[in-house]
Amino acid sequence: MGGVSEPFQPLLDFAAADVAAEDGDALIVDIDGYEGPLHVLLALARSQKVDLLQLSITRLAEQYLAFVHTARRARFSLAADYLVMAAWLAYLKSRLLLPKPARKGADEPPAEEVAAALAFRLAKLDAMRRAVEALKTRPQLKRDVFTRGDPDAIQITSTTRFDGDLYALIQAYVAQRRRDASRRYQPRAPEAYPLEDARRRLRGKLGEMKAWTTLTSVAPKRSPLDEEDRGPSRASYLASTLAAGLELVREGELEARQSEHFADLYLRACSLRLEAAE
Amino acid sequence: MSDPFETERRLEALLFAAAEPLSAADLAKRLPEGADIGAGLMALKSSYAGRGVSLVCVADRWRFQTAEDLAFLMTEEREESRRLSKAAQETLAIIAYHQPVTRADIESIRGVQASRGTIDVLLELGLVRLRGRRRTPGRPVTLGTTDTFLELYGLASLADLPGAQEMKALGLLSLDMPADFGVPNPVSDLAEDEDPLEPGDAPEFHQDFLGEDLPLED
Amino acid sequence: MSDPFETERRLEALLFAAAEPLSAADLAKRLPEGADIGAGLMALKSSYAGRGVSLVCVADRWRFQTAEDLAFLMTEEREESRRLSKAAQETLAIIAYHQPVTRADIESIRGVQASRGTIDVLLELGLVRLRGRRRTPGRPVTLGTTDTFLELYGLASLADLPGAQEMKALGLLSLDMPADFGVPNPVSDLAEDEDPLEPGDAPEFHQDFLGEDLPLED
Repeated sequence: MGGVSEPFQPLLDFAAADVAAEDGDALIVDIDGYEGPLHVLLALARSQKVDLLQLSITRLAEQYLAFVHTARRARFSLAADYLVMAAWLAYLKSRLLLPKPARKGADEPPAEEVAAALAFRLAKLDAMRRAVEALKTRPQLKRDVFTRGDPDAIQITSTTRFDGDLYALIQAYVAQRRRDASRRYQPRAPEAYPLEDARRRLRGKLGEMKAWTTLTSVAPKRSPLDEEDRGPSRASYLASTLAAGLELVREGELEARQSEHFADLYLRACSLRLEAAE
Repeated sequence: MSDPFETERRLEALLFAAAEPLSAADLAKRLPEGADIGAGLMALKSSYAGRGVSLVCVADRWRFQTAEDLAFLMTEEREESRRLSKAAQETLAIIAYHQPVTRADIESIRGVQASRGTIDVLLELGLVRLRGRRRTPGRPVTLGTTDTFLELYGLASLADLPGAQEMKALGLLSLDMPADFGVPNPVSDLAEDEDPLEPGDAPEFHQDFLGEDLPLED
Repeated sequence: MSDPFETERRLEALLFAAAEPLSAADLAKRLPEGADIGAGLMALKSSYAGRGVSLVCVADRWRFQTAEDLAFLMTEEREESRRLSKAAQETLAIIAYHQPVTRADIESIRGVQASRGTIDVLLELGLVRLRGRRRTPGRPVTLGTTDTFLELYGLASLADLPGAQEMKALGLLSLDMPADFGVPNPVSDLAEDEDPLEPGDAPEFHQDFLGEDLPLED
């Protein structure tokens, strides 16, 4: 490791990655350990054992292309971004190796600059990997160091802080909007017992209605299988059956009778029609 | 290992971090064999003599406690504004995003009646203010957030409240939200249908704001 | 009353009894006027040097904690903390060292799209917070670390992040990539055709929400 890493190297457990990087197979087997092409490049770059800013990008490109090649031969399916990186590196390598054209490509920065930028980007990522290690070695609360354990201790709390937790605030907001949304969609329109169904059913029952029969006993009951808030209500069954009954009365198939207001309503099939039907 | 000072500092750490008083036997179990627990405890006790904290033995168990003569310092502090209740947090969130907002608006979104206490607490903490009145029948008082709110939540302006896009990026919005889900863009300027509170119009909070018959707009 | 030793023992008692780290201002409120808090804290810190318990400054506040080298003794007190994934650890480091930082910055440094469950885990754990918005087109939300983060790692301030000075000197913490930087960025390359928004969901915050017709009433 070169100058970049020297000022602070808390824990060099990159050795394993370096070994893996030198041995193509080991790296492949470990592909799940890499999150993306940049992480693979970093592991490969470390194997060059030079300051990342002095990295040979040509060599790195070769290493990476070999890695992708082996991975494909071993039928590891590589995500598209690994292949994009491979194509880009192959192109960069060719630009680095070929003699400079007399006229520069219109928009393209010199290949050396691009290579330096890549090395810089790897150095940045590397710095963060080191930061992770450095943080890990710090004494951590409740892992390495402990504050007073007595839960019943007199509690003096800091008054100079208020938890203005924006994340909690928007969490609270979203939770309510979600509740609100589901609440708005919930109340289903009450289901009515269709008149046609009531007519069909009543007509089918005419044979059983030779004697006066109460409306309530003719109307369908709510099945116990009906879910609490699903299916027509008892009132709807009754109302539709009554309406269907009145239509049948008009058509002369049924008679209806009620002795007084609010008394039970009786229905009876018209005898003439019945006999004719039989 | 039986360096007496090392024994003393280990006892010190164990007693400090323990959730309850520890007996000499408890302590012995966690120290190397041969450590002189008794001597260590005595040494520790005298190290703390006269300090702000002392080591005491109650019912054969040892613990640290603050010096008796400093008890007057230990008045318990009420956890006042430290954390908002869930209801207050939720109400504040709605006021922040939907301001200017009336009590009826809040209730309509929350689906619960706004309790007297909740909005009161937010007003008292200075997180929420009375902004004006809406130009609708009943002229209900509108609420909004204050500068203190912005400060405490580290926001430069109301426009900095995270929007739906950010909520989604943070994984807070799941796919079961209705397609037309949007988050309003709150403003501190008066809304079109909002009048400022005129001088002398100090809404009598309980009457004006929590009155029962505030009409729902529309 | 400004006997330095008395100040020291009062500070000792208060910090010992405190449920959480206390700032110099918190302490000053509970001590007589004129007490030299700074000197008292320094004296107290050196009284505890080398002992089993030590006084440390975290997030600009003071607390007692057990000595670092005695971690091995504390098996009973240890809490199995939620282990962060590698990606989450790296993301946390990036946020800590580069803050204020946007999601796009993080993705650009890591070269991978931030998956769900990294940033939001850090937010849930209270290690990371939303800080504000960057004044660039799109006004992206910026992230930073919390006091909880400093307390967890025992850092007095962000300036104490290990290695930060060196990294800064080498320019490794700047968020500006060299001008003509052309490394394929899988994130932005993929982001265009990949995923992210439901049809009709415009990514522009202001467009999206300014005229949005989310009715308060209905």
